[in-house]
Amino acid sequence: MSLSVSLKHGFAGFDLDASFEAPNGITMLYGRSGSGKTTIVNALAGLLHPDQGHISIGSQTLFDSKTRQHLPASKRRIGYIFQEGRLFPHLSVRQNLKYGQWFAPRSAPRSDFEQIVDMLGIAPLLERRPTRLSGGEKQRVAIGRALLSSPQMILADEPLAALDHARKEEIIPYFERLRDALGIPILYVSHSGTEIARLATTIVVLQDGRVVRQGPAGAVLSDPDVTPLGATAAGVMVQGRVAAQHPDGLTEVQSGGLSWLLPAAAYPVGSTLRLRVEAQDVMLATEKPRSISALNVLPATVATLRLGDGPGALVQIKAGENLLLARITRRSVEALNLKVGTPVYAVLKAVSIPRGAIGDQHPRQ
Amino acid sequence: MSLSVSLKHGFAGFDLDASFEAPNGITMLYGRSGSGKTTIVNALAGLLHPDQGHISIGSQTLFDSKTRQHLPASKRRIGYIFQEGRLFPHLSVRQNLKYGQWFAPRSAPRSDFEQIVDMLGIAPLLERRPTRLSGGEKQRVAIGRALLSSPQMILADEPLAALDHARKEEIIPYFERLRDALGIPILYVSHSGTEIARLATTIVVLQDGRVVRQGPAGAVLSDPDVTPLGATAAGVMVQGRVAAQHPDGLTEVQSGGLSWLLPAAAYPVGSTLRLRVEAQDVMLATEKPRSISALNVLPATVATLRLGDGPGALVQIKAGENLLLARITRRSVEALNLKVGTPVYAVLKAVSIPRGAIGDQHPRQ
Amino acid sequence: LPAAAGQITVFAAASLKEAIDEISADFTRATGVEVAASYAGSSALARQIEFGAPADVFLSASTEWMDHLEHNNRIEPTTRFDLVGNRLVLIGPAAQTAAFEISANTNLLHMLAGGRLAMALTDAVPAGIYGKTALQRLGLWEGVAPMVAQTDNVRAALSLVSLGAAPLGIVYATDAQADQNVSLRATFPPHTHPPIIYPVALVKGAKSPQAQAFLDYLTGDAADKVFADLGFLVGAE
Amino acid sequence: MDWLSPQEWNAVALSLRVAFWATLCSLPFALVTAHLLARGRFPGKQLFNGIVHLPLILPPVVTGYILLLTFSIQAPVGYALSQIGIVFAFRWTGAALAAAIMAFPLMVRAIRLSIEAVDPKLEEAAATLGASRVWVYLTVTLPLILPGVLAGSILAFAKAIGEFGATITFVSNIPGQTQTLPSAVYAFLQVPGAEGSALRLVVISIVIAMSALLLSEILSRRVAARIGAA
Amino acid sequence: MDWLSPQEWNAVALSLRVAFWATLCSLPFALVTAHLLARGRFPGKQLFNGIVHLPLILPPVVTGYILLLTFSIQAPVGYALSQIGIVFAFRWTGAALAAAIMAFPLMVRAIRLSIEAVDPKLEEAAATLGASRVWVYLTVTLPLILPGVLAGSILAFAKAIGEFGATITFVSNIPGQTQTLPSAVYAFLQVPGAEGSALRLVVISIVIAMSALLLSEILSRRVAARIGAA
Ligand SMILES: Nc1ncnc2c1ncn2[C@@H]1O[C@H](COP(=O)(O)OP(=O)(O)OP(=O)(O)O)[C@@H](O)[C@H]1O
Ligand SMILES: Nc1ncnc2c1ncn2[C@@H]1O[C@H](COP(=O)(O)OP(=O)(O)OP(=O)(O)O)[C@@H](O)[C@H]1O
Ligand code: MOO
Ligand SMILES: [Mg+2]
Ligand SMILES: [Mg+2]
Repeated sequence: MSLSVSLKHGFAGFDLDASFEAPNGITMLYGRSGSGKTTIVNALAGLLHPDQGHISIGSQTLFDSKTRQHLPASKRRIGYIFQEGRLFPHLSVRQNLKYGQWFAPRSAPRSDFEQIVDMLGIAPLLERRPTRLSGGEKQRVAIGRALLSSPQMILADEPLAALDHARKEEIIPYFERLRDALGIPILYVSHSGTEIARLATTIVVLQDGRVVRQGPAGAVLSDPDVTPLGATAAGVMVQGRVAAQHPDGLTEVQSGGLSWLLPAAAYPVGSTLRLRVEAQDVMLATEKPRSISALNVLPATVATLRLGDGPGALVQIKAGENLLLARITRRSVEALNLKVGTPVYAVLKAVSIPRGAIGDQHPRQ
Repeated sequence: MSLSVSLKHGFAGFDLDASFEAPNGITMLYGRSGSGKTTIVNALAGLLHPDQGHISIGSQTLFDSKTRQHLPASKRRIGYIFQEGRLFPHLSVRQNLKYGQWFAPRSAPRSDFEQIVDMLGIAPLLERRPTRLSGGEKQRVAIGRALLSSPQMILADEPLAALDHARKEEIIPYFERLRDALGIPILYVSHSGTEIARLATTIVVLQDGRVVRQGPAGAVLSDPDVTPLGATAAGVMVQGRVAAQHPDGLTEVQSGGLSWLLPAAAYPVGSTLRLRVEAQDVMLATEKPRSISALNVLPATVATLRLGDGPGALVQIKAGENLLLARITRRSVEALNLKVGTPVYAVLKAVSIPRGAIGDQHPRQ
Repeated sequence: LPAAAGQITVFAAASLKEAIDEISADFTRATGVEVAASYAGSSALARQIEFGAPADVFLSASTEWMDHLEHNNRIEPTTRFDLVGNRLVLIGPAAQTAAFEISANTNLLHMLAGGRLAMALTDAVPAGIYGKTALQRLGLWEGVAPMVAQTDNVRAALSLVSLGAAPLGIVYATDAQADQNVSLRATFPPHTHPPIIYPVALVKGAKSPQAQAFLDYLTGDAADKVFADLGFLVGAE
Repeated sequence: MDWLSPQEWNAVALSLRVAFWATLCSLPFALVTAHLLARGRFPGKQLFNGIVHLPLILPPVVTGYILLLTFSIQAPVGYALSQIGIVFAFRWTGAALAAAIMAFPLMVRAIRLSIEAVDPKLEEAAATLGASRVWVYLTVTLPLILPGVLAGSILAFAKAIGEFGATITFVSNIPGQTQTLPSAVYAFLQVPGAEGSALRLVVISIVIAMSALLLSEILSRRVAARIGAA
Repeated sequence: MDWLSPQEWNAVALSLRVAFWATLCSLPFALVTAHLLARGRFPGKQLFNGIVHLPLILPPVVTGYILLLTFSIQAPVGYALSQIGIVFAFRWTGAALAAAIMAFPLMVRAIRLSIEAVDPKLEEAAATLGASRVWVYLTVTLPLILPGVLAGSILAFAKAIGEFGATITFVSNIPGQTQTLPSAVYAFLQVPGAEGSALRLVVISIVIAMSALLLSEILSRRVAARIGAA
């Protein structure tokens, strides 16, 4: 199911005029504060009646100003994670979480209450009132409430902004699974490079109420010139298995036929990991570097080369069975004379794979 | 002036028992969601009456359970940036901003209204009511309101969480200046590695209501084992001047007697920049690497060496006149036989200095 | 208090409003002295006088409250006299059969046909007390008591009949005469109830020198005519 | 307690019954009215608002008189209602109607203020979770305005206990059927020297109404605690 | 308008004056009382709450009688006040006092509900910005409860325009001095056949009170728009 959006709306001093397509998967809405993200999300949710435009999901029209259609919010079956929580103060955390289930159609697939509560770490809070929660706790309950309502579309407005790094790392994989497993569109507003890079299927960049760039995540992220996030957000996920724990605190991981070294003391030998390797942490060398602090020097070949409009380039390399991305400068591409098929060494510091980017392959079931 | 805090407070199911010192500069309160950060901040502000303890700033006691002292919030002259905005709905943005000034003592140094409004980018919003602002706009007004109240202590509870990357980069330098210029303690709650690394003078790490680590930022950040933020947050700021703009989109910057290459097209030749160089982006080599994609290979010498308890080490090197930090593994320290005084090459990718980390040295005056 | 030389303040039972309004107007025309009349229930007025109300003259609808004030030394006893009298009547809707003689044999229940007998409060408001006494003396009270609808003043009892909400009511003759929507069914013989008398007196410490003149004027022919026209019994003294 | 005559006991019991039913039966209407006034947009809203407030503005006797004009069996409305078995005239139900109408504006005002204090963002959130307007009302709005509804109801109850002018004008004072406490008090006040008897009944009224107030305070504090306010 | 006699004009003017001053003078007391009831914690709070509500519970005649007992020159309180030049008995000021006392619980309730709806987090924010309790109240609480204060005041004004029982009992019904509109209506209602005259005055009451209501609606909508509610 694909979401199709075309909207015009005016506030005093602000004009929204945005059209985009959000296919299955996670569509990231990115843009500066005040660029119109929440306004779009509200229109999708049916909370804002836009001046003009059309919104449809699959073959179902949610809004059309020409035919004067406007499906009420309650009929849209959306899981909206609000920018400001909006928990029901008169209900306990448990009742807040279950609220959407009361109204979900019987036939809708139920999410597993225990699992979501567990993932969000809110099990000890279930009987509390929202007023007695910390900021991040509130936000986690709000996420749970939306996810548990059996939605056919998820709208997430900066869902993780209030959360700590570790908690984010626990929740992001859940969104990854939602993205990969469920066939529902997820519209996700975020300012965080990590979230965008890890989660985005599609990216829509807003500026002053207008879409200035949209497209598949890979294409948008590899363009260093388009947004501030371009430079920091490209990367790949790699799966591996802990092969050994060295006495100096380093962990040896086997992945795609190659050995990696990184700090991951908490994982026992034999356990499965996934690692995020950010494109900008990968250097390429055509000669094996020596006497260098980087512990991971992996033999590879250039698979694809994508030159940006600016000074940057995104090089896809095959290292063992893994495809990695490296963000380097065009100048280096020329200096090293990189072509598809050129043998190279990927140079990667052990500490570049921070602990946070490591998770069980199936975090919890 | 130094802030001295020692508190005990119990909520059902949560016990706070924390003592720390916050000297001048920015003290970062770091901890997972629900670890007690907001509770501490509220106690400092005088909004929560702790069960037990003592709070003083300089020689002034704000709270003491033994002597039953409890200075009311209004007398504490704090600029509190709340986790949830708390703007006055009945006042315009301008009136919200000026609110604190009505009550500030005449003698207090006034912040410059225009300058702060400008920095926060809220000039076009001054006549609006808060209900008509976007999430990030509200947060910016809340920051402005606190800063403009001529406080003798600033409490900032995740002030930048709702803001986009670019906006953060505009506001962080302001906090840097506050830290460096004003002699007032700033208590700052954040989950963001960047903010912690750039702003922290002191770091206090909370876990389940207890202080598990506190100390000067350098010491805490260089310890890779202590927190998830350790791995990603160390780094230094470097000042430079744009020397040339190359046709392939790269910018040449002179800093500390050395040439750097990075993408910074927007800055004209001659302008002053500051660059953030993260410790984990710096590789060290004892032999000059060749045929490598990293464009910045800077000759340096090891200045100090700090080995962590875990697999990591933080190496301070002098490259030209700049002091840089490099996070590498202990294994590499041994393999390269690094000692104080060892000549090394700092290897740094051009793209590792993302545009966001570049700012005018004096952003705006 | 602006009890100016040219003004008299009269406290009068509400049921005397029409008469006193007219007589006061005549008095003002004749003497140039303004009359401010405060109309309310006799009980309320008597209490106010007891508590120092700036009244010059009190016209009560019951001897009891005048007695009460006299007992408390709030009126000039020597100036007290009975101004007018009234009769108690049984009324029904307009355009009904002619009046009849009420007696012990009257079948009020039959006449009510399930409806209510409207009266003022039978233990509190004078018209109701008189009516209850009359019915008791006629031996009709026991039978009709459950059907009595009591109102806070006699005027409301009149309204109930006037509006058709009650088929019968007991009110003063003056009320019956003034309302075209009701007809007189019977007049209670005077011996069935204590005399219905409106006493009047000067209030102790009356400030207005013209108050006595007004009192005198009330007994004059002009006033008598007004009272008589409205159905009061004049010269009952 | 032998210091009250059986007739006075009747008056107490009747006042309680009248006030209880007056409050209970007007509650749904008050909720709808408050909702229309707080949120509705329709032509004639101001007029409607005015009419709702009339019983407050008019002297009670006038209200009673208007009720009499409308609901006596002679009147078309009263007649029509009597055909379906609803009779107000000279019944305790009429006393309840009078009390309800006199108390109605107070109840509506209280509820309306609380509706206006409900954050529409919470109702929107409920809508996105699939709740239709009715369900949003039942599961979000209503629980949130509960303290206001309680306050309004108790206010109405207290007013109903004290209502006199409209009641006696509309349904008279029939011992055991329409003689409420205030009518009895009034009667005593008409008799010189009976202030003592009046006082006894006044004290009873006060005790009843105060108990109701106390109850409402306790209830609404409990509700507020649940909602987490202040 | 010659369809009103000078005496009736007097009654209209007096009612307006009485209602205006009753509302204005009770406002500060109502604010303090509402604040104490909403936020205060002190022994005897429930009793205080009950006393504030008494005028609502008691038949108005009783309230008037109590006022008479308290504020007549014969009574100690009334005498003491008269020594410092304040006289209520049988003056229009007394009518205003009676109206104020009858309307007081309504005003307090409305204000109290709005105080309870104010988010204490905003008041805390003001305190951190240096505002003392008084300033917090003046710059945050008061503006936020303004719609409630307005609603309560207009309610009180309307009630004051319609108040009858306590007024006529306390200060009598002296034309030009204490005869308000409802008292005049009452007097007409005692005269058979004078319903027409009564009706005219009733209509005037309604017009006055409705105008006040309309004004309050407009004002509070404007205030609400400023606050940004709904
Ligand atoms: N009013 C309250 N009543 C009971 N428990 C509370 C209350 N406020 C906070 N808590 C609990 O106290 C703990 C600390 O809360 P606090 O708000 O200080 O957390 P925090 O560190 O600021 O978290 P976050 O990053 O999520 O904002 C949490 O477990 C929270 O559930
Ligand atoms: N109710 C409103 N009335 C007037 N202007 C509004 C209203 N709501 C939002 N705006 C304006 O519309 C613009 C877009 O707002 P929106 O909330 O969509 O921004 P956003 O992209 O979500 O920003 P943020 O990242 O700060 O949450 C902003 O300039 C904002 O000031
Ligand atoms: O409204 Mo009143 O003044 O109770 O009878
Ligand atoms: Mg937003
Ligand atoms: Mg917090």
